[in-house]
Amino acid sequence: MFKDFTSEIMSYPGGEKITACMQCGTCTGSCPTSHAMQYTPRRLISLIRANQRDTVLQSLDIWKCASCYSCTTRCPRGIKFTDIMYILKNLAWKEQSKMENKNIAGFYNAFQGLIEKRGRMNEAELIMKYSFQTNPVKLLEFAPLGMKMLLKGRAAFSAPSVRNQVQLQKIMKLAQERGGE
Amino acid sequence: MVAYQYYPGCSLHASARDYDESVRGVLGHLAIKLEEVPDWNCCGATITPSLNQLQSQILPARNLALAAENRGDLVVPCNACYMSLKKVQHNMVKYKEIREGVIDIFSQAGLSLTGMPEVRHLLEMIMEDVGLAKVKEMVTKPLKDLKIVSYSGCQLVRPLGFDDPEDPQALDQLMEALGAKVLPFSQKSHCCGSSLMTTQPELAFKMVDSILEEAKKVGAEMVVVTCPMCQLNLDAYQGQINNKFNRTGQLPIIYFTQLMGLAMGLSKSQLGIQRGIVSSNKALEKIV
Amino acid sequence: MSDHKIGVYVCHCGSNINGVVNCAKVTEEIGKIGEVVVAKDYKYMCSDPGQEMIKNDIKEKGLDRVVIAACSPRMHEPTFRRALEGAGLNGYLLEMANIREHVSWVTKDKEEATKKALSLVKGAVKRVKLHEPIEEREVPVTNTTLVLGGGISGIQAALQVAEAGHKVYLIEQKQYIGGNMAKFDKTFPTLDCAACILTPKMVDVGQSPNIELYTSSEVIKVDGYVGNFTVTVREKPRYINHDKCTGCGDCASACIMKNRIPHEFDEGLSKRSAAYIPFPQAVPLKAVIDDGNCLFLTRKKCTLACVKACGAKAINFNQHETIHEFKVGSIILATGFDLFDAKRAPQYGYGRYANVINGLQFERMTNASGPTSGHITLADGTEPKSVAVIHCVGSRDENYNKYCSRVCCMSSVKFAHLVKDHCDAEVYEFYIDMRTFGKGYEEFYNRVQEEGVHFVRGKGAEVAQIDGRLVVIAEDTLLGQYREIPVDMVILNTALEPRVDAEKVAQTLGISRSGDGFFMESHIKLDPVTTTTDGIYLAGCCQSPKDIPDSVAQGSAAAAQSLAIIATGKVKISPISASIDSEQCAGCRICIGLCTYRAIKLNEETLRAEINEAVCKGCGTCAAGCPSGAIRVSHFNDDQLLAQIEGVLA
Amino acid sequence: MSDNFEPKILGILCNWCSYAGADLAGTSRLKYPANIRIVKVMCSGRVEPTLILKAFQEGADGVLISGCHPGDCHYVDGNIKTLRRTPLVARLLTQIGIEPERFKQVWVSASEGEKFGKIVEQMVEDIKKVGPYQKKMGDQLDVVMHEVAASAKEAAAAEEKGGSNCGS
Repeated sequence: MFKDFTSEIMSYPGGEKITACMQCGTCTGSCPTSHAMQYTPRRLISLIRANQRDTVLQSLDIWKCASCYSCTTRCPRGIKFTDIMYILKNLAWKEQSKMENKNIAGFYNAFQGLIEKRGRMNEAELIMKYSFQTNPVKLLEFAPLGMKMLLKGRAAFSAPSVRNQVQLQKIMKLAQERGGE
Repeated sequence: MVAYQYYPGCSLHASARDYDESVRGVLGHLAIKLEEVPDWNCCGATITPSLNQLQSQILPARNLALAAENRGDLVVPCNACYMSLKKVQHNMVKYKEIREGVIDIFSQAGLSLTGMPEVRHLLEMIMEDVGLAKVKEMVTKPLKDLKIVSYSGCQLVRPLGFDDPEDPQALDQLMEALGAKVLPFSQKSHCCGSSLMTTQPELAFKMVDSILEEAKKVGAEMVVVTCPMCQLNLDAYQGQINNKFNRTGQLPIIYFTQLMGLAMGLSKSQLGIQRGIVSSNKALEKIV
Repeated sequence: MSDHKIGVYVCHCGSNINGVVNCAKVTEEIGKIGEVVVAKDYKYMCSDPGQEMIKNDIKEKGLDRVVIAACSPRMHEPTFRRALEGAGLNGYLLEMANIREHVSWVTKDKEEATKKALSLVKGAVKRVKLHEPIEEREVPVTNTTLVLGGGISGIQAALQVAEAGHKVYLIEQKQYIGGNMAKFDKTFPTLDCAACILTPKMVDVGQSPNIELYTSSEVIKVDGYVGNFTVTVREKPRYINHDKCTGCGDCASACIMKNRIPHEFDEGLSKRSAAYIPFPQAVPLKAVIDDGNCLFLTRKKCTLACVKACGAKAINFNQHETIHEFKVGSIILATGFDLFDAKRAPQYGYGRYANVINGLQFERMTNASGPTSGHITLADGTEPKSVAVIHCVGSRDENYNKYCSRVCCMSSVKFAHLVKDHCDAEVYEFYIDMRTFGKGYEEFYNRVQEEGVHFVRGKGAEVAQIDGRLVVIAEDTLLGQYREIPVDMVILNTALEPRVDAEKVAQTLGISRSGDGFFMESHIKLDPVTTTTDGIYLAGCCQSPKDIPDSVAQGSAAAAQSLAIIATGKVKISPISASIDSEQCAGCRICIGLCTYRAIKLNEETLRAEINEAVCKGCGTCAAGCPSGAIRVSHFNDDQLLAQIEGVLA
Repeated sequence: MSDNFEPKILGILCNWCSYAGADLAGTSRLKYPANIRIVKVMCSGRVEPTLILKAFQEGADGVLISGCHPGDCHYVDGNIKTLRRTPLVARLLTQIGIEPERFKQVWVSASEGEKFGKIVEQMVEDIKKVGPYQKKMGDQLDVVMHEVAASAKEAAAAEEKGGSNCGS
């Protein structure tokens, strides 16, 4: 359907300007997690433009973006790299649902599951779900913090939900069917 | 009484209950009425956009649709919710396919998008609508000698925020109006790591550590925040981070509304101040 | 209607037009119109053979009207007018159809382009039938020149015109000439000291009998046209009598504001008095009193120590601004640039961290007569052991200026060399691309590489202060790694920007600016010195960022333009002007109010309006407003325009 | 209306800014719809209602007038006179049944090639929505043209006179 990976990225909102990259590295220098990346943001753009779709989508680096938008505001060529990271994550999620990193997959699954079910999220339930999906032993790690939060009245165990769950679930489902990207 | 619509977001009903308490306390004190958007849903934060773009438009758009049924600007206290809502609004104006996609899906679920309210962060509303002059007028207990750094975080100022994305000024000005001593702080709009705290804590720990260490170095007694995510990461994980990097000293992380409330003479309990994991009692000794 | 013999010529412009527009078809179609006796298409109509072909047809076939479908008339209308005249036909019996800029270059679909081209040519044919022969007016030229801006390019232009024996008025906004170059220390690539090569030129300006120098002055009004401008200049008071002041500086030493005002010439790195000498080599070497900071002028409260100290009795607080009016034949604009304010990019810490400085501050620091006597020092007075130079701050960046500022790569390399030379610190250059394109430039870059400078290919993203030390954060893109490099000093090589008053100057002079805000040249390649207004020329950085060699070259080029006008002694001015048919004029006076140039007056005897054609500029606004249709604009009269409209829409 | 309706637009551009701006669109090789036919005048202040009416009479579906930005006029303030005249012309056109989409007055500087292309693009799109211009008044337009033009001139002139006093 697409001539190459670059045109695929360009077809999504936010991906339009990727060809304008001049490889200056401002994105990497502005990124608080690029120090831990195998492929820095600038290199990811290079890889996209070199049509190395699998390398990019399989890379754990795209899941290291914290969405702080520092790269986006500083990019001298107006590339919305945070949005590009979202596009890459969408594609990776859709095509490689069995992600190797259990923590990431587990957390995202838990969060999304909560939203799709209830329309609202609370950290306590999220952490429980997440731990069960990944490694129940984790609950022990979170326990001391959970206790503190509970004591401070900052943990709500009664599950909050939107009232019109039917409506919410319907629009989320329609979006899932349509979009998926 | 001026009325606004209020989108608290999930955290303010759970882990950031103290923020919600102080927002309601302070705005009530300023005679500003908040009407919570009926049956609002989660904005999707940074998670839904990572998985499904259309869903990430749908979630905030439903809130905008619900809010559009009433009058008044939509006030949002959480940086992440603010950015999500504002971005979807921006996208719906800019991208025809997104706008039409959302409207079509809504129509199948009996939702209509009659308009979109102006989305504003709580801090933005206070700075622009209440104004520093009014704030100063309301201060009864100036936060004299309280040394703070203001930490705006990222999504308040980027990419569609209302303040300078590199060197935000609003929070500094507001804190000065309360009488606090605002210290120079280079980490003002650096990132707290958001959800990386759960998925890849080794990355987020480092980010929070550099924020806290810089704050300690400049001599801050407190870090003032505008976002429940920032608060949680800086406050709740501070013990673990201190252990990991062998740091000493603890810094209370306080919401700007809590300090506003204190300066305006509201009680600590009314503002949820006791809910901080790192206690702020010592730092607040001299003013309360 | 009389029968005309019209020749239509369709230019291919190589493949520029013919690649999109089917020129043969346009020619064929247009040839079917009755009065078109010749219709031809040709590869390059503007070439000699092309022009010859037109001339021959005029002579042999007796053409009395010519239509040329080619590029924009802004490009070649004068060329073809000359061709017509060469064949004995009045140049205004020509009409051009713009089928390149307005058709082939902007249209994707070939068929549509051909259709559009044909309709434009038809409009031209209809219009040209109604053309009348008109004569260009020639007016004598005032043999003086006004140069606006006393930086290196303005100085160069002024000296050259003066040396040719003609009068120059040199107007400078600051209190001294020399511009930014006067602040520099060494210049690339030869490392000549800027003062050594600039000072003699400044002195020449001061001594030239043909140059009248006005400092602290600005142009507030320009009237007239090429060859005959009247320029009004406002000279601000300096509160110093120039005839008496010896430039000794005693007033500065005595001033009670001594060492209290940041010195602009030193880019804020030193402090001056309210009465001061701008810099030791200043031309004119006269004291200045800064009315924004002088206690006497601002608050009327001062012991007037300066007056007591001045042996020459040169201080005069009663000076007022003076208005001068000059008649000049041409104007050379050389107003220079402003440096990008690095505070607009807070991520680099300028204004927040003491040891983050900009390029001009570094120039002052290395200058032997500068604030640190040529020593590179940190805020605490010590020498840096490591220095970073960040390129492209405010340049090549959509958030600020999209363009490349052109001089920064070379000046950054020069900075590195100077650091090595002065204190042998480690130097890190953070660059996106190295652009060292001039004569001797690449060689200089190579030499500095050999001096052991570290070149890091990656734009500096941020300057942080960690543990009291500056840290430059960037990706080393050749390594593909995020790096934090600690240094003692950071030099931000900031963009060259249009001057803050560029818009005002453009409006005062009636010239255009390009998208980047710099003054616009008439043709970016072939006419980079002329503006779109005849008789106003550009030199130096007011047109675009330039280094010294290019600024000097353009200064000379502008001088040559000005001298060319003087040498001919007369200029042709557009013959397009309005006239009033007194039979039709109702004497309503509406046109009088519409004319900005006050070219229309009511004849008190006949009670009809009359136009002074020498003053009229031919805009046609009066014609558009005349209720009785009595005003006719030559070459743009109603009939011609209506015919053209009819033609292009047919 | 038919789907393949391609409106014909007449553009009257001033020599100094807008014509040069349209040239820049060309030298920058920007692509825009071929629906516009450009006629040059020295100043947008030269544009009188007759020219606009003539265009509609000759089958134009829209007319675009463009001059220098206020403050940048080569003739100091010719474009200000255009600006004052525009609402009047627009009103006149509405009165004789010409939809507002069909008449546009804009500022394009010599450096705004991209803007010029966008304006043309937008105008073509807008006019496509209202469809081809059909002479609502049939032959009457021809008859009234001169009359209307003359009275419009008068009114415009009067407005200018008034305008210079009240600064409207």
